[in-house]
Amino acid sequence: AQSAQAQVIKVDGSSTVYPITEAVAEEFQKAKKNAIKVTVGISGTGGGFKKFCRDETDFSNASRPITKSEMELCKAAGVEYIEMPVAFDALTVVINPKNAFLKQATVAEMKTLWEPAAQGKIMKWNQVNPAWPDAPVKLFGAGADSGTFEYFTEAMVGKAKSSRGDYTASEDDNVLVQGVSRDVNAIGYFGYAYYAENTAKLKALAIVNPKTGKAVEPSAANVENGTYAPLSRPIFIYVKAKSLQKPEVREFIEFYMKNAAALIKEVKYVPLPAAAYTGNLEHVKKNKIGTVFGGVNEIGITIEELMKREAKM
Amino acid sequence: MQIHDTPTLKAEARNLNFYYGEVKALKSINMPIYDKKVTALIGPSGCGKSTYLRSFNRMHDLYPGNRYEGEIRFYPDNTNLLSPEVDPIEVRMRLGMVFQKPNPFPKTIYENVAYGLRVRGENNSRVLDDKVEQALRGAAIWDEVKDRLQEMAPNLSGGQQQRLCIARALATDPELLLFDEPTSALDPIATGAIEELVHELKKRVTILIVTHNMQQAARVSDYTAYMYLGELIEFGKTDEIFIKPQDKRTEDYITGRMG
Amino acid sequence: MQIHDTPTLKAEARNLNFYYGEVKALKSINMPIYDKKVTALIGPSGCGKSTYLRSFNRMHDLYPGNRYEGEIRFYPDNTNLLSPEVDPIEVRMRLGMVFQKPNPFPKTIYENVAYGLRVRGENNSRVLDDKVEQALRGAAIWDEVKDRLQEMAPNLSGGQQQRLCIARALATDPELLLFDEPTSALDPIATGAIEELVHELKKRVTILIVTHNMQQAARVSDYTAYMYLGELIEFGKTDEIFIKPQDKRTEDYITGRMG
Amino acid sequence: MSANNASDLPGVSDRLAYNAMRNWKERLIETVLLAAAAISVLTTLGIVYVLVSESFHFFQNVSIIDFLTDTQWTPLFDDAHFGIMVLISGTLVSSGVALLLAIPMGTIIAIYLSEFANPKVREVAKPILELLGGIPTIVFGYFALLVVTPILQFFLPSLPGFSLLSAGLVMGIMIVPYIASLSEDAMRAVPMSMREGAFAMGSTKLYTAVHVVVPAAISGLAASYILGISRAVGETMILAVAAGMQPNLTWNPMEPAATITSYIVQVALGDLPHGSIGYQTIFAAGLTLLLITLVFNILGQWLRAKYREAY
Amino acid sequence: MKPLTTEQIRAVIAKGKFRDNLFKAIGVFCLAFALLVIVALIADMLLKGAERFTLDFFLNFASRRATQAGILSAWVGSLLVMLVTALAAVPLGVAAGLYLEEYAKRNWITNIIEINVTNLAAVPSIVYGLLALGIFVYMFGFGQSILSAGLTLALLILPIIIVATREAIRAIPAMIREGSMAVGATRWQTCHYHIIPYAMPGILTGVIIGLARAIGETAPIITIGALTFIAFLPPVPFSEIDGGGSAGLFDWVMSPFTVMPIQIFNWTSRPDPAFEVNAAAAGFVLMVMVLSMNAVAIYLRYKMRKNIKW
Ligand SMILES: Nc1ncnc2c1ncn2[C@@H]1O[C@H](COP(=O)(O)OP(=O)(O)OP(=O)(O)O)[C@@H](O)[C@H]1O
Ligand SMILES: Nc1ncnc2c1ncn2[C@@H]1O[C@H](COP(=O)(O)OP(=O)(O)OP(=O)(O)O)[C@@H](O)[C@H]1O
Ligand SMILES: [Mg+2]
Ligand SMILES: [Mg+2]
Repeated sequence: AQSAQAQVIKVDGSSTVYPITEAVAEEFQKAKKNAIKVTVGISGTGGGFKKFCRDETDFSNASRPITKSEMELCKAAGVEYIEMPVAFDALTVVINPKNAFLKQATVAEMKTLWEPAAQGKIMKWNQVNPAWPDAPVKLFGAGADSGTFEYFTEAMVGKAKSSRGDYTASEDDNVLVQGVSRDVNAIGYFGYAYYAENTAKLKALAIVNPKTGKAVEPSAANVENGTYAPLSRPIFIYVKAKSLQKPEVREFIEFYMKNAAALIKEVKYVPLPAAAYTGNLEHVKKNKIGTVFGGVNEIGITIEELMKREAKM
Repeated sequence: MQIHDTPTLKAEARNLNFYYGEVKALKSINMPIYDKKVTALIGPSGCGKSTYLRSFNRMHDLYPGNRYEGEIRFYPDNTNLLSPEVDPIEVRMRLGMVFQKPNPFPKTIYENVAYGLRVRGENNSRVLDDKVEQALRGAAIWDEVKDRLQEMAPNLSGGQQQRLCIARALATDPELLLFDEPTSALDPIATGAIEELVHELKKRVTILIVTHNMQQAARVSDYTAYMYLGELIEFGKTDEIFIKPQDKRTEDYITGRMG
Repeated sequence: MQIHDTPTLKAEARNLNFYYGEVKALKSINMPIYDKKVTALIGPSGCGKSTYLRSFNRMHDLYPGNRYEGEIRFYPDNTNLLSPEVDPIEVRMRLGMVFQKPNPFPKTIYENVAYGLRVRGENNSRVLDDKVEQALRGAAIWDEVKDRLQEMAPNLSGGQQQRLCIARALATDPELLLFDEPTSALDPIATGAIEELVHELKKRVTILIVTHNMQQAARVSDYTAYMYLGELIEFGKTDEIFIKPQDKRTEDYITGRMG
Repeated sequence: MSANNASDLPGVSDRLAYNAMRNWKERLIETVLLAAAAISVLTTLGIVYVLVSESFHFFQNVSIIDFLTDTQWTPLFDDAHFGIMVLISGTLVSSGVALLLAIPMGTIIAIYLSEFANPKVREVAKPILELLGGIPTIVFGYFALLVVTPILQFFLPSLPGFSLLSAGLVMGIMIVPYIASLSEDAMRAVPMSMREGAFAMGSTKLYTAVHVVVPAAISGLAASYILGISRAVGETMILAVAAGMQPNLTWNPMEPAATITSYIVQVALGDLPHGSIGYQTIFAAGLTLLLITLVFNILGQWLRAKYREAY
Repeated sequence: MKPLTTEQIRAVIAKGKFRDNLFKAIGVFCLAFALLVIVALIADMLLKGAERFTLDFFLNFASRRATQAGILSAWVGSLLVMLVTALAAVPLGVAAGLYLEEYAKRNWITNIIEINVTNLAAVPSIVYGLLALGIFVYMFGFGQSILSAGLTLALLILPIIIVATREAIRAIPAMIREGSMAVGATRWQTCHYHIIPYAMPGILTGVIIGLARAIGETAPIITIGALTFIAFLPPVPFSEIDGGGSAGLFDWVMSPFTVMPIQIFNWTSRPDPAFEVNAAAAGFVLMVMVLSMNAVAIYLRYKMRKNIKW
């Protein structure tokens, strides 16, 4: 049985990062003529780290940096890891394409709409902004268990996990796509990829960048140039240091970093600049263990900032 | 009252054939059933006694593939029970049947007896109470159950259940009662009670009874019919049939069995 | 050979009590069973005939809550069939039983008869063939089924099924055969065949037979036991019991039922 | 047992004594079978152990009173509330809707198939109906969302896009075959003699079915209902997709709401760190669900015992 | 009450018949409605997925490109998981049912087992997932393998099989049992020669209902963490392994896997709507799998039943 398992590279974790790793895995196996097997699971970032820190997987997909408690778990089990940002996800606020009055929204407006105090009170559009019509608001959003929810609330409401509860939540973003596309008064948020694949059914709402005061629509270009803020967030993979001793894991990580940019575009995420991927490989070579986030998530990091930080490690 | 030797007809099978699909189970049966008399049907197993009995209340209509030919005339109205224009439900409302194995409904004793009346749309509890008591008395079981009418019928002993089934059949004042080996599952004492009852009942209704037991036939019936392989071999007054059967086959059957 | 009037004992109930949980169904039964004789058990329903019969082959052990007291001595080895040290399976291997309702297994005729031998580990087909034929002949059904041994047993007629069950019991050469109303589900002709058979069998085995039918008891048995409410009221030679019963209750029962 | 005056007699003859070899084999087989039966007990113990041990940590942080009386369920929010009633209401309402559809419809179909339909129709319809049980529930979920909801909205314009009503109705459809198939088995097991007795009294088919066959089969019907209820209470994917997942304390089926199961599957797939309070809620919720089904079951057992006694 | 006149009787009958017919109409409607839903669901999947029904769809692994994605690992996985489930659940369930009906003495142990089994039948499937995660995946260290999934589903359907077995055994008349014991058979011989063979048709019904449920079950398998991209098959016994050596007879049971409902679930939650086509096609294939399982069982049941009557 040992020999049969030896060649399997195990990846698990976030459903957000899944499409990227899956695409890489697919191409990698093709390139290796299936001599090396890769499995990519979806257990959520938390579930992924749990397995990762139990020494069960080689890679963990994460839509947020590792938390303090997870760092301790890994430490206790003697699992060391290298953190690698692989792409940007642009959380996208979407509305129904028939919605004529919404052109843009500010963070303050979003806060009014989504903060806990709004629950049961802010039920009409004109309660948020008098310029908007006297029509009911229909809210759709990510499940409270997801990294998307955590990030969105922190970026918009100002405090992680601080949200009204009376909205339709779903782990399955297609459900949200269905919901928003069928209701003129709907507004919702989820990862960019779901918007990008459904542009016929949805409209992306431009969000006013609090630093520049300009309304910016989510797009690959706007994420890359850092203007789509604060809803851009980096996503990561973590590789176990010990696994790097296995040649096939090294091969996989090299393949990942070399092909990431092209594949990430294909699955509708925003790739990092090329330097980021070479930097990641550099870290692997130098075995730079640990995280640059110190166990806390941060909002509104641009690619530049991120790269600076990673370089300092 | 009838003069003893010329009884009136209650029913009459005329050239009755019956088919279970391809199998011809009754062959040209012609037989009278006299009013307020007990007629016993005897014959070896599989000769068609049950089949014949169940033709009267169109029980065979419940199963697909069964077919009647000929007539069963029913008097005094002289209708053919088997005619397609005759509604089997209407026929069954005028006839009562008691089966070999007691089959009380999973209801209370009271509801079992009231069942037929409810089917007829009777819901007045005064009327029901009366009729139920009357029927239970008629079936000689009133004393045993009068204090437990709300108990479930399947909890009664076998003999009691059978008498309950008789009460159920009596409650709707049927004109003709069909008994298919009503005592074969019972012990001699319960059997005795039911034979007694048949004797009582014939003052009021006509009875057709299937039995394997020669003594029983001899004891309870006025007329006896001997069937063999789907045919009616011999029909006559019970005394005559048992004393001097006309047909060799009847004689063999009766004597061979009388011990 | 035995001298006719001093038969040897095959078994003997001594102070036998039996309880279904709290219900005492047999009360201090003391009764001999004579070797190579037919003993009939008669009595009204519920008097404990089946219960008594089923004590011999420890059938009651199959159900929880049943309890024996007293002994059933079995000869010639003179052991108590009810002793806890006695293996009920060994007991059943030496006794045969035929039930009220024929209960052939849903297997072929051959396999039904061979079953008892297979259970004993016999798998040699030559031996099985021989034994099966012998048993079927013994049960007077060989001629009817010899060409269709591979047919399913439940397709036989009721009387044939019952004879098959007898063959099944005979195949293992039991020392004592228990019959629990073997003919009550059968028509008179099949009943006659089985009575004949009992007569034949007693040349070789001891038979204990429960029956509701007085005529049958009178016809087939050498000894008769009359039970009433769990007690053995009277035991004696059949002629004597039927002609001059000692006990009033026996007399009432017999005369009341004879016709 | 007897051994009264056995002393003067020889002991048990060899021919009747226990056969050691055979006895040993029988014991062994019995033990093996008992072990198989014990697996079910172990399973329950396992379930209880897993749920209770995790819930134990949970209840160290959340008081049981809050858990039972709070009217909000926001365990993953910054302002965390742990009012399980919210999820229970969603679970009960959606199950209620499902059962209000499934029990009458399943029973009617069962009566129709067993008492009215031509045997050929029955032989064909039953296996097809049983197919419904094999359709992955995710497919039903999208069916509820994309087909049933719009149809319902046509009649009830105020119905939101996600609601307990449409999820419950589809769940009901999914449960119909269980109830229909098992009830039909139970009704067909009612001996023909019972029906003959009723028909011989001149009753019609429907009257016979309702007044004789159904009472006679009541224990089987009850079993099928219990199974249906448990499936409804335990159903996950349909609700996760079509019911809206709003932690909403409501008894109105026209509203969206979350249920215990949909909550569990959501969290099991999410990004929460394991061992956090948020993650442990799923065990507390699972335990609640287990207790709910236990209550239904004991109730059902009791009802069945009560009815069965009658025969 | 006077005897009813013919007219009155006819009126009563007419009313009864009207109700009969009304009920018949309602019954036909309900049945037709339920059948219509199934047929519509299946037809919908068939039509939506029609363009994917090529050989490639069955022979390709999952892919990020909808048109190239296939269900090879999923259907193989489903079959293997069902094999494990059946191999575990059927003997266990039949043995447990046999014990409870034929061996158990009425005491508190059997009472506990009895209550247990009925309760287990009602435990929601997701709770089994939580159990399996703790017990099979971690405590026994089976990981996210075919073995874990198969055993999880086996536990899930065990109560169904036990209940079906018990019902089937109960339908065997006591006189068959007595007949066997009376010639000197032991309990086990009675079970072996009679009870098990005669209960088999009923047991099969339970097995089929159980397996049909298991094959479509998603939640518990997701909970054990098997929502996974897998682009390879479990090792065939004794096949060569790329790293050298050959696979053992049972290596496949420890292999990672995916199953049809997981694949469908995965596809329905993809951003790219083209995957809906795949999901529909896979849904249809799953239906065909369930249907053929049913067909086999119905045939077997029919064949066995023909020979059993009493
Ligand atoms: N449903 C049926 N389908 C086909 N043949 C049948 C059916 N019922 C009975 N028969 C056949 O019709 C014949 C007459 O059967 P019937 O039941 O009337 O006999 P019977 O005289 O009542 O016998 P018994 O004394 O055993 O009750 C028999 O040969 C029997 O095999
Ligand atoms: N399993 C049982 N549990 C409790 N009581 C029982 C059981 N079986 C029989 N009895 C009771 O024991 C008594 C004797 O029953 P048994 O069956 O031996 O009577 P029987 O003489 O064979 O009657 P029948 O002629 O009706 O067969 C009856 O009162 C009966 O109610
Ligand atoms: Mg008959
Ligand atoms: Mg008896």
